[in-house]
Amino acid sequence: MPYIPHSDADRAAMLDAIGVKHIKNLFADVPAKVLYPKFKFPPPLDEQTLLEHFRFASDNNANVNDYMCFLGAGAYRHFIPSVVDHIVSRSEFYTAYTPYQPEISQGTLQAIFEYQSMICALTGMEVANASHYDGATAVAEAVVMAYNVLRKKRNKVVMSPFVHPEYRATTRTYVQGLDLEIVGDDTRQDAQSLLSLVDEETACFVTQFPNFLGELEDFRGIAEHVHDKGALWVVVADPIALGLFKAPGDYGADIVVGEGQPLGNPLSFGGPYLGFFATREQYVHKMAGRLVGETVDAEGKRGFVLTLSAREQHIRRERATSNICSNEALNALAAAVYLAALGKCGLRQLAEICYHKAHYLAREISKLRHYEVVTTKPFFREFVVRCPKPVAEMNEALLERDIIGGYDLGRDYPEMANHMLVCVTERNSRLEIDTLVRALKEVS
Amino acid sequence: MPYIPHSDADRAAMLDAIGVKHIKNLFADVPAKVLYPKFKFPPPLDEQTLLEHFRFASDNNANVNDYMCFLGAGAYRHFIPSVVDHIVSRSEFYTAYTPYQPEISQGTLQAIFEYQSMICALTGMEVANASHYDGATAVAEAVVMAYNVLRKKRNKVVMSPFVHPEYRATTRTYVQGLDLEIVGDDTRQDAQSLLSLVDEETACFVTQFPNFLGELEDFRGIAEHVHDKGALWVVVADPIALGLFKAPGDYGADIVVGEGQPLGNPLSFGGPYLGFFATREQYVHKMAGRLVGETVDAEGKRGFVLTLSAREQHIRRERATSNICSNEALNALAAAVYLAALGKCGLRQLAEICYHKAHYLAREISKLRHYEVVTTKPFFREFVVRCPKPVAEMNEALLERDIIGGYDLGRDYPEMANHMLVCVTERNSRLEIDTLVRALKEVS
Amino acid sequence: MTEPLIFEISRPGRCAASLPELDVPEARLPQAFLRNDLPLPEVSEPDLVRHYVRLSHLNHAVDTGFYPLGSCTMKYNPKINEVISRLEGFAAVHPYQPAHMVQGCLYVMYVLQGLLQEISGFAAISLQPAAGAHGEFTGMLMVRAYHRDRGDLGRTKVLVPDSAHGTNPASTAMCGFEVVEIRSDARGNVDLEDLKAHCDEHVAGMMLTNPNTLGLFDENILEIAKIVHGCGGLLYGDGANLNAIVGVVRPADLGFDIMHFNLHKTFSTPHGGGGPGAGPVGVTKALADYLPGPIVRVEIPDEESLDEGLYFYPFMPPKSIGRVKAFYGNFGVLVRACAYILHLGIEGLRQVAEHAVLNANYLRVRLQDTYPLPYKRTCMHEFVLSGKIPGAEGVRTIDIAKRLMDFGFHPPTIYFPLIVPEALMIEPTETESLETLDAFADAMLQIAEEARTQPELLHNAPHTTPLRRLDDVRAAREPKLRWQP
Amino acid sequence: MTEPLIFEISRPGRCAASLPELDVPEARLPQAFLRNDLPLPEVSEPDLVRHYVRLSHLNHAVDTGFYPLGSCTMKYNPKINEVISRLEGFAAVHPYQPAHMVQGCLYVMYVLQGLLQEISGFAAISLQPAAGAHGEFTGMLMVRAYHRDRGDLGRTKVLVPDSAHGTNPASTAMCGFEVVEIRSDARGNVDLEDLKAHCDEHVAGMMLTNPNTLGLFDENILEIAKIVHGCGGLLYGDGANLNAIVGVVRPADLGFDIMHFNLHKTFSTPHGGGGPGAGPVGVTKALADYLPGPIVRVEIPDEESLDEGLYFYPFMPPKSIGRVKAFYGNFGVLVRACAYILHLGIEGLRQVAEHAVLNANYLRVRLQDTYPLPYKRTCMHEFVLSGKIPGAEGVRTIDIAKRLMDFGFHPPTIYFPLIVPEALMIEPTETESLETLDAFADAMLQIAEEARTQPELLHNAPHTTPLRRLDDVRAAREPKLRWQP
Ligand SMILES: Cc1ncc(COP(=O)(O)O)c(C=O)c1O
Ligand SMILES: Cc1ncc(COP(=O)(O)O)c(C=O)c1O
Repeated sequence: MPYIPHSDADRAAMLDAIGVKHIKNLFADVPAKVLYPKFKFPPPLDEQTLLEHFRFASDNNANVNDYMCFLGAGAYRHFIPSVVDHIVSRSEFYTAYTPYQPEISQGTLQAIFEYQSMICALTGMEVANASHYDGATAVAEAVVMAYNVLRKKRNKVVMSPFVHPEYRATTRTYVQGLDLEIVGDDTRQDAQSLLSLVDEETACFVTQFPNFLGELEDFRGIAEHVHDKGALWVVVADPIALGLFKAPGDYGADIVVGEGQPLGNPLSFGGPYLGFFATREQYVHKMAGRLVGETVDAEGKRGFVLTLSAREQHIRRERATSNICSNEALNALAAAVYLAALGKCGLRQLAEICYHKAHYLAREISKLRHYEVVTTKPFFREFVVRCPKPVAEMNEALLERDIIGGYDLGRDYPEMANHMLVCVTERNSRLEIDTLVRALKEVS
Repeated sequence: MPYIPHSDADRAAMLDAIGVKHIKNLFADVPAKVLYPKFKFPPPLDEQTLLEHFRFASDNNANVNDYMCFLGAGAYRHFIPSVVDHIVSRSEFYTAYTPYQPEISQGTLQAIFEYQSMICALTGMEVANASHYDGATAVAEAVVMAYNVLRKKRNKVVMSPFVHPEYRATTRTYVQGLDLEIVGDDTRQDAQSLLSLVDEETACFVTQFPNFLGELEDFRGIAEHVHDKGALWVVVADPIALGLFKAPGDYGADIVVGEGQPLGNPLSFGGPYLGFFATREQYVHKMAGRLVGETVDAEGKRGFVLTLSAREQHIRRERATSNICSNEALNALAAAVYLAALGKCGLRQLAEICYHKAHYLAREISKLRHYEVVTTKPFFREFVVRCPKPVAEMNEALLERDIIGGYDLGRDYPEMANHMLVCVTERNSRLEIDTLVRALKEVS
Repeated sequence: MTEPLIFEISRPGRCAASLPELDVPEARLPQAFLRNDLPLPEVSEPDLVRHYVRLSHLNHAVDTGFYPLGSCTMKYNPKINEVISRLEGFAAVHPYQPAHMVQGCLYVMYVLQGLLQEISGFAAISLQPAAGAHGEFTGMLMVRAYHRDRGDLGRTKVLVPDSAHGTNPASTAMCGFEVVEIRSDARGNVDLEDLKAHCDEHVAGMMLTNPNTLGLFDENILEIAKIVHGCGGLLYGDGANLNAIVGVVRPADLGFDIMHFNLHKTFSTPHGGGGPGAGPVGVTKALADYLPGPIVRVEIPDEESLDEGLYFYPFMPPKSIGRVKAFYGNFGVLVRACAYILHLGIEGLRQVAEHAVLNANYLRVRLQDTYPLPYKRTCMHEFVLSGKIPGAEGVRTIDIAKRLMDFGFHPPTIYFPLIVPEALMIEPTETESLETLDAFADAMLQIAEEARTQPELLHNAPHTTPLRRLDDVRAAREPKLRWQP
Repeated sequence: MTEPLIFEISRPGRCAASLPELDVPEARLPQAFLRNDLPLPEVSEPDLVRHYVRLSHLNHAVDTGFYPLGSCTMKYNPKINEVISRLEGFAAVHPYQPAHMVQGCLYVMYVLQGLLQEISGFAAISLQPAAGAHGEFTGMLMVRAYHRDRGDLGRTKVLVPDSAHGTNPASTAMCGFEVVEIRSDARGNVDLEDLKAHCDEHVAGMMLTNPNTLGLFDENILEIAKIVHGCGGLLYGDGANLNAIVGVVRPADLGFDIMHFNLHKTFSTPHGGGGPGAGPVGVTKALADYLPGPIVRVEIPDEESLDEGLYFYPFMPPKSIGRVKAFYGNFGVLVRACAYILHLGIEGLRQVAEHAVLNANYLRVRLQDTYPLPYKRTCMHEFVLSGKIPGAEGVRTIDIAKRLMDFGFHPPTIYFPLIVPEALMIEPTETESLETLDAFADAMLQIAEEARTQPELLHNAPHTTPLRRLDDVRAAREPKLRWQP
């Protein structure tokens, strides 16, 4: 066992010091009848064989780098600059625990403080935590927070049907034990028309930007109406889009959450990702999750600590704002390095590239017979195409041409059978886009 | 340019401080007629495109991990424990220079000191440097060193024909400007019979262990005879074999050199590798390359420094023992981590696995019609098989079965046409070995 | 040794990324939506790398030194698992690719489900939860669903021992349950009388950690299960301490109905400075249908189509509480844990538990004469001392903790569990050598001596760290939670 | 902060590797050959990793701070090149695989040869040499071969300026030539009179670094070439300083016949604590046939078989001096350099040179009034000061160097070139920002002040490093070159 350093002599000396004969004697408190059961288990694998085993398994996946990929829908293939993995592979970062002891954890603490600052900058908010499990749970916890901010007195949540379907499902799971009802599933509504459902019973109004269909919904007047009714406005935002478009904070949002994966985190079959979460200062004590704050040390030097932990489970127990403990710190670090690497100009430029490429594809598809680009609102890097056949069928045909097609909206919206959500990023060259267009023509 | 931080304002301020208008003015000393020529050059590639470009190129190689590989001949496919790359990827190691300033280079210095110690342990010698460019140049420099030790008075080098052919070629290149003749090319000789060529004109006798054909030659009595004639004995050794077999130092060798690649360095199409070089204390002042020695700091704490540099080019200039400056330090670090990871028991166990697997294959091949295992001496992980067809032809047929066959000895030894040098390591499972045997049967 | 903020080294116009040229015609941008200002930092790649490399040097980590943080299982994280999880065939796979394109990922999940089942004795596993607390929440929602499904709507209370980790009551409350605290007895076990007194038809279940947070194996575990089951409740196991018993005893055999695993503890996936983790949940057969999905199932080909091999596919249990996060779970963490388990085998895992327990008891014996040990029993993988060193009344546990840093050690968990005053919770893990344990014990003994003779050394500690003791109060009183120009 | 030796943490029976089971029958071992004892360390994987991680923290490196080591071009090493060189399709390729299996590697080499040709203006390139000095040796052997091939056997002398790097005379001597030193003139150029005086029919050639090791561009370069060529000699260029002129001027246009490149300097492959590097050699057409091989050539398919694509193959020049190492060269270094060049393009490379020169001149101007600048000229990518600070006679350059460490900077190259007493050779490189240069200049100015007012601060420096000043003399006098139990 390469990970257990004990020699026979070590073991003997230690048992001797403890005063027992065998290691097994240390388990005397365990009921004898259940001790040392027989296990059915594969034999151990040495390191080389282990690697070969998983290499074989991974080769049984079709990885997106070997294809032309137009699939997004909440998990995005953006290029990850090499510096990101260089930093998160440093074992001072990845083999540390939550920075409870600040004197020997300034690396993690300062990096998180910077992350919080960047998320605030991106969302236009005043405080951000680090972090939630993913975008879905961040939305769910935002809803719970709104409910708590309003002292559990308001039992209605108006959530846009074009919030990511899995975020909506997760939120429904999260509120099972609470006295909360979620409304707003009618897909004929957009943000503006849903607003009418927001009333004095409403804890919060939840919209997504861009919405699940890729559209930029018109947010003007929402804050005013929601606040008029005494409710909070939660915006689920895509962080790359925020490089180009107005921050939800500018529109008056109260809580901004989202999936941070596009910021330097690999697709990795859906996880680990990270949920980002930002809000206004006035709600900080109702927030879930870790917060790092600036302070000074005994000599007056600037330093950083975990703070306001009276919100958290280890202090507040059943009265905590959330049960969250381990979160997605390393993914948040990746996001911070990514944001710092692209920076002010880079993120904007990237967002523009995605925008222009997506629109180029939309224009080309709109010229095809049998297909219709049904997205009419402004959109970012995704849009909806009505196809002549079921999307699953389309995608099998595209796959034969080394293309991973878009998301089948019929999965979540029955009235959208044959509708494909197509995603374009900076990873799709013009050649790839043109190839897709040609393939669509052939397949129709 | 992500690697140049200058803003326009920075540039302007700096030029102003310097007192010139344009950066171009700083090149006034360059003859105007050759300044700023027109270059024919491809346009720059952004990071993502660059990676895709090289990913495409690398996919145009058949990498050994996708095949059953029985090719060795001086570059060996051993498993590299994951810790090795973890350590050599730490940028405190790989972005440092030669440790000229010991107070801020103890990491590199101590690691090299440990490397030197491990090479001494492995070879049975008293001093080792760190490092030479590769096994070939280490042999060449050993020959030059022997010539220098004997005050350039002896002009003959007896080198076994079964020293690696490229090492022999490199040595011949190295001595072009010196008054040295290399003899011993007759392939009917073995180490013992070659000995008769060693006389009072001989500077050194060079043998390889295991030799290029994989055999363990009988080294008894060599040291006595060579030393009798006043010459030095140079042994080129495989470091994995030394995990199992007696150290050349035990036989009385004066200089032990070799290729360190098998110690944790990837095949990487032939480089960078490292030449290891060890000798007796009495010759230390004639040695080439970097040496790290133990000392103390101003407070008496143990520390390490580059030492005995009066041998080196930066001090001794044209009278230096060698011109070597940059060497293969990071590869030496990889070798040290590898040796420490396997350690005393692991290296022995590994060598035994290679030995048993190679002998298993040899036994199985020797049962085949049309093939003959011509190696009769004891051997380590390589042996020679006479095939029914030219080796190039054999290998093409094996390749169709996903097998990379052995080395074509006819390339270097005309009398060995149809002779294949087959290599087996711990990477070859029994299944692979049996597959090769079956394939040989089919191909014959 | 401090490092400026990334914002402070920012200069206009710098950028560390090189982006591809736009190779399509530009489209019109929707002006009304555009933002004017994006106050992100602007740095060059060399400066970026230096910044983070320097920051990394300010961290203590498992790879730099001993980290006996109780309840956290800070064991060595094998490097091979980092390599495996980064294989392109895992890292570059989209969760919405169809099942036939991701058989490798589904295979790994299926294998891991099976391994966790075998290790725990449970009938079914969901790999969805992203951390231990997430697993707790998932499990308690299942408790809720189970009772409701049976029409048993009056079960509103959940019993939680006073030694429990904070996530236990918090998770319970998030499910709408009322938390009822159960006392510990003088041996550190659940007080059976108190338990019985609270068990009635309103009890939905009990959350229990065993070994508990005192590092003690509850000797009455079978009895406890009987009592809880007897009143119709379910027994939830917080598996955070599985490292003590993995390969030695199966939690399901102890009477647990549900349990979460902390893959980032027992199965050595790195903690990442606070995550990501993974908190799969295992359940008995009776609860399997309530698990959150997707869960991976396999189709075994019939005789005729045997050469097509196995086919793995995601599956949503019929009465599932629903998904608790998007997609499949923290796959990158799952693959590391799966590799760890396959690497060690069950024999290796048993050795893990045995040596974790051996190390803890060795340290306990070396320290218990100097630091008060409130529960004088053989411990499991960790033990809890009190920092109330006799003869050093002015010294608090926080001082001992800070002083340990000067010796190069990460302090133990402090002030938890709450039932031990001035608690010092020490978990060495199995990957530490006897020499390291001895060096730590020597430091602890020296510190106890210093506490008596030079207490100011402790009050002013740490002395040798990048920063001296930090002012928590000020941070909370005048919160500065982001950089502002 | 010191770390025990790996041998000192060794304990019998430990092993950090897990090896595969033997899956074949055992063979008889040849007893007479077996060794009894193998005194290698025995450590567990956790301890191994900690050991090296801790050692790494004792290093200054480009990624931790400014490294203005003259003549070494310690620029930032892009991380993407590390990723590229580790692609399995490069890292796991055997040098003896047949050419058709390794077209990707040969393609990279072919492209790099072409890029270096275009950058330098030379007609042909060999990528074999493993470092700069290796390139010099290779080049000088070609000089030898060239003259011999023409029957010109009397050329035994090689001219080398007194400012030359030590490898120049050493490489020359290794080829059997006699080294003749040529003086520098008052402007730091080659003394043309001295040069002419030594140029005769015995001269095989001259080795010249331009910009030279003073950081000065030799203004008479065209004249020098004419003089050397005039007596029948060849002009060898030491390309170590190419970072000053890459993309600005082609060395072949300056009259060089041969030149080596230091890919680990100009083209930013990491120095690795002393290597590996790569020292490709470029030559004019007249010398191309003497290059060491293998060199990569391409076969362009004829009209009919166009779809088969290009075919790359290794080639040995007809009059080659032979191979200078095994296999192809330091391929892993070559691929990084190729990536760097393709990433930047020629425009980017020109900016590299321009900003390297800008940075050096800026620092020169900030320091030249405080530290003596022996050659008062615009410098190229580096410049040489003297440590003889007026008014601080007891202070030596070594003291200044050590004191710089306390400010977090790596010292410049010291005591080289030999023609400047107490030399301080400063090369900032283009990847450093104005802020970093200013911080360094401020430190240098403060140190000069300290040298005058508190010289003991310098004599005892460094103060804040992991170790204090080390005793070189003792190391050399009582050499301890390996660990012994
Ligand atoms: C006993 C116990 N339970 C639960 C948890 C929560 O686990 P996680 O941090 O993975 O959410 C912890 C974590 O420290 C713990 O120690
Ligand atoms: C001017 C000069 N020439 C030659 C060399 C030798 O190059 P290498 O170390 O690559 O052998 C150096 C290295 O520092 C140098 O600075």
